Amino acid sequence: MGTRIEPGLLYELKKYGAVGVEKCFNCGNCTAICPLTSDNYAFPRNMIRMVQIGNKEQLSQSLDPWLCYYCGDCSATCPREAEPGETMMAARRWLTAQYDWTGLASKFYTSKAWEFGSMILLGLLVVVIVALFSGPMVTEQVELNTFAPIHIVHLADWIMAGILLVFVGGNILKMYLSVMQPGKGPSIPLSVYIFEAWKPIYHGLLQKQWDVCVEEDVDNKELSQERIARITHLLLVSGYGLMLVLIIFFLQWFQTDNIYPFYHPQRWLGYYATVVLLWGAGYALWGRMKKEIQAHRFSHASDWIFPVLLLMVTLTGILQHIFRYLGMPLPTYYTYVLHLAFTAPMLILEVPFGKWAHLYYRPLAIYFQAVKEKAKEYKEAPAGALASAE
Amino acid sequence: MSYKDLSKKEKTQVLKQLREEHADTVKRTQALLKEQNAIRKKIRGALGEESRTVTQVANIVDMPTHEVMWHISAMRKYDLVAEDGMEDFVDVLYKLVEEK
Amino acid sequence: MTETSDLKNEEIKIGVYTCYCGGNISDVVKCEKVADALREMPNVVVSRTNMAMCSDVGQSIIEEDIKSKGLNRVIVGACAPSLHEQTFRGTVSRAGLNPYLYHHVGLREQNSWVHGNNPGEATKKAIRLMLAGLAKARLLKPLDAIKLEAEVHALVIGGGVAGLRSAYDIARRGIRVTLIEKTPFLGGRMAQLETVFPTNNQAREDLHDLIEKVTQHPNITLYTSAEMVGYGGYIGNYEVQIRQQSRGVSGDIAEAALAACTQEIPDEFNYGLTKRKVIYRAYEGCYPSDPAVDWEHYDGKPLDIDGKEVVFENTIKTFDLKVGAIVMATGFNPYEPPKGDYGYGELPEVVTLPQFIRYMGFRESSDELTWNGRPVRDIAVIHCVGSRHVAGVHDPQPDGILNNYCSRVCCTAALHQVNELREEFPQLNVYDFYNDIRTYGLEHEAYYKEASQNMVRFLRFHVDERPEVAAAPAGDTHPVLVKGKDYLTNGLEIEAAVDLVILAVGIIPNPVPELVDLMKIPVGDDRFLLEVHPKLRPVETPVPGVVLAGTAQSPMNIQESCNAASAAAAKVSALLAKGQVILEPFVAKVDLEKCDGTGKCVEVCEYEDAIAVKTITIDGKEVQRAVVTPANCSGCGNCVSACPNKAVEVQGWEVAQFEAMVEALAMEVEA
Amino acid sequence: MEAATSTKVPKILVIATLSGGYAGADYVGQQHLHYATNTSILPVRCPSMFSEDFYINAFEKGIDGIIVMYSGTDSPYKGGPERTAQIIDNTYKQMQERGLNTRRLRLAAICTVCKKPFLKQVKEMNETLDEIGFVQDELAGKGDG
Amino acid sequence: MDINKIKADALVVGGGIAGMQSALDLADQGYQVVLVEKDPSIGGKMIQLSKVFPTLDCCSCITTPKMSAVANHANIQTLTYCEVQSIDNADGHFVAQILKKPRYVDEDDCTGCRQCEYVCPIDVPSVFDLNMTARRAIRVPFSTAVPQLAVLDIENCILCGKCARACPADAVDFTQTAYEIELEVDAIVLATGFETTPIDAKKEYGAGNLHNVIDGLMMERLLAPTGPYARVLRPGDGKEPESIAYVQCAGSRDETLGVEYCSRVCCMYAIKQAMLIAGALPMADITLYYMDIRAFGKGYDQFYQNAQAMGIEFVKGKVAKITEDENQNPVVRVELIDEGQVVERTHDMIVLSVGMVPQYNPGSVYSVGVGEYGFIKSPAPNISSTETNRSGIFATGAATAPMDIVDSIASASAAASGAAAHLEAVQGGN
Repeated sequence: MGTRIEPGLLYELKKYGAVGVEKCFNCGNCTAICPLTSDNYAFPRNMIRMVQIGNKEQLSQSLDPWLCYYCGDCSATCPREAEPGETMMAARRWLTAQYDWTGLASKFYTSKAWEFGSMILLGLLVVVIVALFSGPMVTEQVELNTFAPIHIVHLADWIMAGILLVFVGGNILKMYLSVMQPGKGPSIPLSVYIFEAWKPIYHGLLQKQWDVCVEEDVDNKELSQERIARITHLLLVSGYGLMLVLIIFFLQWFQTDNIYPFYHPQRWLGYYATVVLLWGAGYALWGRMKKEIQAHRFSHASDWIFPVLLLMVTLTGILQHIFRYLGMPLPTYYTYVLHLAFTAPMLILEVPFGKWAHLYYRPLAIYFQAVKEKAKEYKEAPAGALASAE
Repeated sequence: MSYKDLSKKEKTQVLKQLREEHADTVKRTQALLKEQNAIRKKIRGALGEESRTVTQVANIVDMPTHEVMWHISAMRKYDLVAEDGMEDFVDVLYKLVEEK
Repeated sequence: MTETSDLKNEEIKIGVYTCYCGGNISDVVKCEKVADALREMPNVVVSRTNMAMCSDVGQSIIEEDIKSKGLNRVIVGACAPSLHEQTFRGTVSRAGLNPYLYHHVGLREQNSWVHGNNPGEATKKAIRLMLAGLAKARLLKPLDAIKLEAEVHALVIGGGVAGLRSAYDIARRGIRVTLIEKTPFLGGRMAQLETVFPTNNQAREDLHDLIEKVTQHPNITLYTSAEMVGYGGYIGNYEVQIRQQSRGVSGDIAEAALAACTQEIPDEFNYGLTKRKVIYRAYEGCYPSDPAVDWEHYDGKPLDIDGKEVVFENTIKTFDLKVGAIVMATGFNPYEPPKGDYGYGELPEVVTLPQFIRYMGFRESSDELTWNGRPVRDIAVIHCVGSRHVAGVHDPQPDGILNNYCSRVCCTAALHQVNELREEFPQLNVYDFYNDIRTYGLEHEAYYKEASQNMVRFLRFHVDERPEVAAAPAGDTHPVLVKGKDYLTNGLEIEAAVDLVILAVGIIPNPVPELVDLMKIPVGDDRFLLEVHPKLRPVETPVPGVVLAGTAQSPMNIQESCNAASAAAAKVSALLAKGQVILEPFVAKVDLEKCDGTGKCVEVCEYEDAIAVKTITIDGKEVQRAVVTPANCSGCGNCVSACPNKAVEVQGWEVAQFEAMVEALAMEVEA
Repeated sequence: MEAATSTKVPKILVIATLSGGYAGADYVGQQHLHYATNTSILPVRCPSMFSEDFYINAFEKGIDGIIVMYSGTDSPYKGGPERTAQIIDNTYKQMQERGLNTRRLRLAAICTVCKKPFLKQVKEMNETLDEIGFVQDELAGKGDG
Repeated sequence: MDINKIKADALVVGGGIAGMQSALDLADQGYQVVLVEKDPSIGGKMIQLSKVFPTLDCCSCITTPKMSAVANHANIQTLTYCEVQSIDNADGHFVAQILKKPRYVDEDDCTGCRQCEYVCPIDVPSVFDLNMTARRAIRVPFSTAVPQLAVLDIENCILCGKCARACPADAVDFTQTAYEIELEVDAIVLATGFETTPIDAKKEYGAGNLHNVIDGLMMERLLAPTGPYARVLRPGDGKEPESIAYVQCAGSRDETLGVEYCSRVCCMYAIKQAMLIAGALPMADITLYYMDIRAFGKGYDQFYQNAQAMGIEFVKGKVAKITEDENQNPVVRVELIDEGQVVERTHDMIVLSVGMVPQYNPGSVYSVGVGEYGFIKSPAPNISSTETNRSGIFATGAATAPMDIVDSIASASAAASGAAAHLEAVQGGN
């Protein structure tokens, strides 16, 4: 029996921001122009086709949207302006919603009210919590740790981290289940998973796949834009990583009323992370406003929320830092509260369900893809040959 | 009065005047002619000894093959070179045509 | 006559030209060898070759040779005589030579193109054919074309858009036109359409503008319910017979008759989806607006009109017309799939596109699309039904012919319809099964794109794996399943569950066997009427003065039909505007010295007053001799073989010339 | 000259009507189909102009086979096809009298797009001639006898 | 400045196949026609072609007789190397100012012997051969040119005077200047034709820098018996190609190029060329990469089926990118849609099936309406496709939309029909 065409998926994907996917006339230009297309996977047309004929099952198993880096060549050269790149982005959002066991992601992507509302609510909740649990505001001098005692903040941090872990862990588990389909098909030995485990870390940290998108021709303006995007992503990853480590593990050291000397590494690490995040947020926002490169021509609400949150988190952090150094107690406290009010939605909502999620889904997708390919090799190669190769 | 009815002196005069009117063109085309003659001389030299393919000529005269192709096709058109069989079944050999 | 006798004494000087035909001939035949062989022959003064003899350069060479070398015969070996014999007759004529001292030898269609597999023999054959040509050329005589008064009057057969357009254009040039339409109403197939691409105008509005112009033009006489039943004569002077059936009802009782009529038959205007009365109007606003009786189906029973019993009588009128030219605008029929093909005729949910267009035309508008009382949510469209058939995959039609051609209009028409549907019913899902989407025109691709934007799902089948239409198993959400492999998804087996299947059927010519038979118009492999050459004489048939307009010739959309119709009008105007036609002088000629008036020739001649034995005076003596009336002679040559004295010849086609040619062909040649 | 005759090919003459067989032969050409090169086609308005002796003469000149491709019922000439058929019939009789194999002469109705019938006719005539040999031999044989 | 005045019934602008057919159809009806052509010879794009689909007739066998008929027709006056500068409405007539460009060759004296061409020292790229070979500054445009007259291109001339000295007819005339001709007519037919989409328009296809990537018109020249190399060779290095690929829709149906429409002829000309190459190079592999094969006309689909039967490979998939390997062999990257696989395939030569764009913007001179893509638009495209929004001005052929020769000829005759009816109306019978 044939696969029945389900017309609804196309409409659904459009809700997730797939502009133009219906215009595709399946010429295959996008797939052939894509520098990442290989013998093992060919996108984006494959994705588009899943959407057009409504093959939900196959779409939900697909890793392709994560493997796309949106260099924009597909959309820029599409003869029908069907924006294949945007379909990949929409599929990413759709998959994020599929992996999400809470159902929140789907609400976020398809309803602006839900998305903005929940962010604002959570922000307000933080303000309320701070108002309920904060210490006295010392006005003579800046005493942030009196206003927000470090052990409470740290505890809150850990709670947040816990929630985050539950969310993210759940998502990853669901991703694993839908992508790898354990129990169905030939089983993949654990050794393969272990053998390929370096890949997500390597790619996650170094964003190596970007290099495939960046072509040799440096004279070309648009291609050098890809290089900028690649560097930005690399920097951002280092920025997030640094900040995360500082906040989760070294908050005591990081959030302190002591003013360290200028050359102190605490300040340098903080400044580095701040600058990098500011650049990343600014790059995304500025780019999306100017719409000069292909990847920035269309922006879904979630594309805005992520850099805006990031920008606000960073800006409030900087302001708070400045006020503290200037010795202005009240502005320091208020900006601190604001900072928390932006940080909490960022961590609890944006990271697991928002656009941020691709930072962990992508390396995982590379991982799962590698595992699949390896498993296929195992299956295809004669047993002896592989053993001797190892 | 058309050109053929003019005296030799007048004809020279008309040409001179035209050359002045089209000074830029003449300057450009004369430079082009000079370059073209130099290239043709080299190509003729390369074809002087034996019949050669475009690629062989290009190696000798140190020019891109497509440019040599253009010149040889032009020379073929005006009966200055002619085809002289094939090499390896895919590459046309050209030879010089004796000047009449 | 003096010219002829002059030539008898003159030395025969022949110019022989062998054309490369831009490679068409020279790729196979060694033209230089042919020229060399001919050069050696007696009477040949010059033998040349050229890349294209028919070009201005080539023709100039001949003219120059005639003038400078005193040639008095010319032969050219080139493409088929039907293509360029006239061209070269013009050439020699410009150089002052009688055009009939030219002979054309076909070296392409009957040599290089059929012997590409044997170049050596092809060259030999070319020499043989040229030698035969040379043999004929030696015996050519100068002839004078026959000039005849032409009837400045054209007959247009067919009252669809092409016929109307053609009639209007001819009439505007001051030529009288008679337009005959077989049915009681004008408009043809175009009247059955609703909105049309690429303007999205209402078809009947555009059509009625044209009908109004035609019916009001003083040069046009219109007969509906009329057919051509007799045909004779020749270009400029055709004698045709028209048979017209009566409308049956008229003026004051028309509406009452229409109201009183109860006998119903399937309505062909709606392709049988509805019924109509046997006294009927084709559609609201049709022309003529009077109803007509459908004599074929009318049962002859009296109707009660205003208390009177009325029986309608078909008084058939037959009359003769003299016309100078005839335009064939006999149109097309939509292809009707055989019962069971794609479920057609078996599943009530399967319709053809023309049927569906009619359905959309007559259905009462509502917010929901329904079919057979069921709401329609999902529709499948299948392309190339009846078109692009491939041997081994599709069965030939009942007449043994395979519909291997593309019907040209169905892709855009189907997508146009789908777009309209989606605009009216945005909740509809449409699945489009195609092989190639052929939205070829400037504004047609936009319909394809619009269909995509309208969320139409395109599914591509391979021509040898056609989709299958079947009733869905009980309990399914939809009544019909369309299944097939989708080659946009790597050949994935897919199925679409639908409420309605629309078959984008192709175009087949409206069969006119009686006319083809009468007029001897050739019909192509695809059943469409055949033009002489698609580029050189695209609307002309080999029958002089008979031209083609519109879909009688090939599938066309409205724009293309109208262009072809106007082109046909241009040919008719060029032919008749001068009021005179020039006929070839290929008619019988009697050698009065040989003739002794046996009358055998008259016995075999079937043309009235073409040849007769008359009493004439020769050298003061009254004798019985056969006399030809050139205007009535067809030049068939029946009389030639019948004459015991060999006193009759067909000018330009003399037996002696053939004998010389046969002799040449029988010789062995070297090459 | 045994060698010469063995390489010799029989010659086929096709008399084809402009409105039928000749146009059909052009159509075969347009389709780039192949047939034997020993076939030469002469256009004629209607073969009814040829009397019986035309065909006999042609055989005597060395034509081995003749196919008359007329237009049959499609002929634009009234009475032409009937007369042609009658003449061909008469010719058969004369051929028999002269000891000529009547299979050397064929009458076939070929239309403007009859590509298959055209090719079939040419092919069959070639097969016939392969079987019955050259007309010269036949005429010579008769003469000897 | 000379002022010539001509009075005629109709002006036909453009001497390509459509213009010629319109002129012939008008002239055959007894009207006096002036045909204006901007180039030194009539013939248009069609005369550049090799053979034509679906009959595979040699193209000059169709074109050159028409050119000759135009040149020899008693009712047609042909003005080559002329451009219409302006059109005025005067008393219901049109008055056209026509600029006659100087040929620098006396039209009455020149015999077209080409001796001037042979002595001319300077070679410049031949536009007629798509720059694949050279022409001289003075030359007869091509072997079948009508009129068969030399023309001197002053922009590329070094003014050495050699041609004048070589001319046996003393026809070279350096004193010629441009002059205007005033033409009064009652009807105008615009047959201004098309251009092909530029070969360098798409950077993914090498932006015109890959020497063994050519366009359809270049292949026409290579296949033409009078072509630049007299055989099919790679322009990049003169080698005979063994594997040739066609990239369809290389200038049509592509919104990134601003050409959304289908150019209508490219499928058929590619199939035709493929068949001709199969004849010229029997060992060559020929592949066509296409999106949809649009063989829609009479006999076209049968032609396509024949090509498939001949072994020409048809591959569904739009070529995304063309690069070059170290041997100047072009490499295509394409998704094979039927299999869903992306492949890179190396060919010896690639032909871009470029599309059709308008040649000329008629707005400023003729004030006729054009559509979105610059083609002349009829107010009633279905019923009267050759009319324009100006009474008495008609448009035909590829000036109105991309179309093939068959459709152009029908359209040309239709325009003639319209123009004749207009003349009949304004002149009240002739």
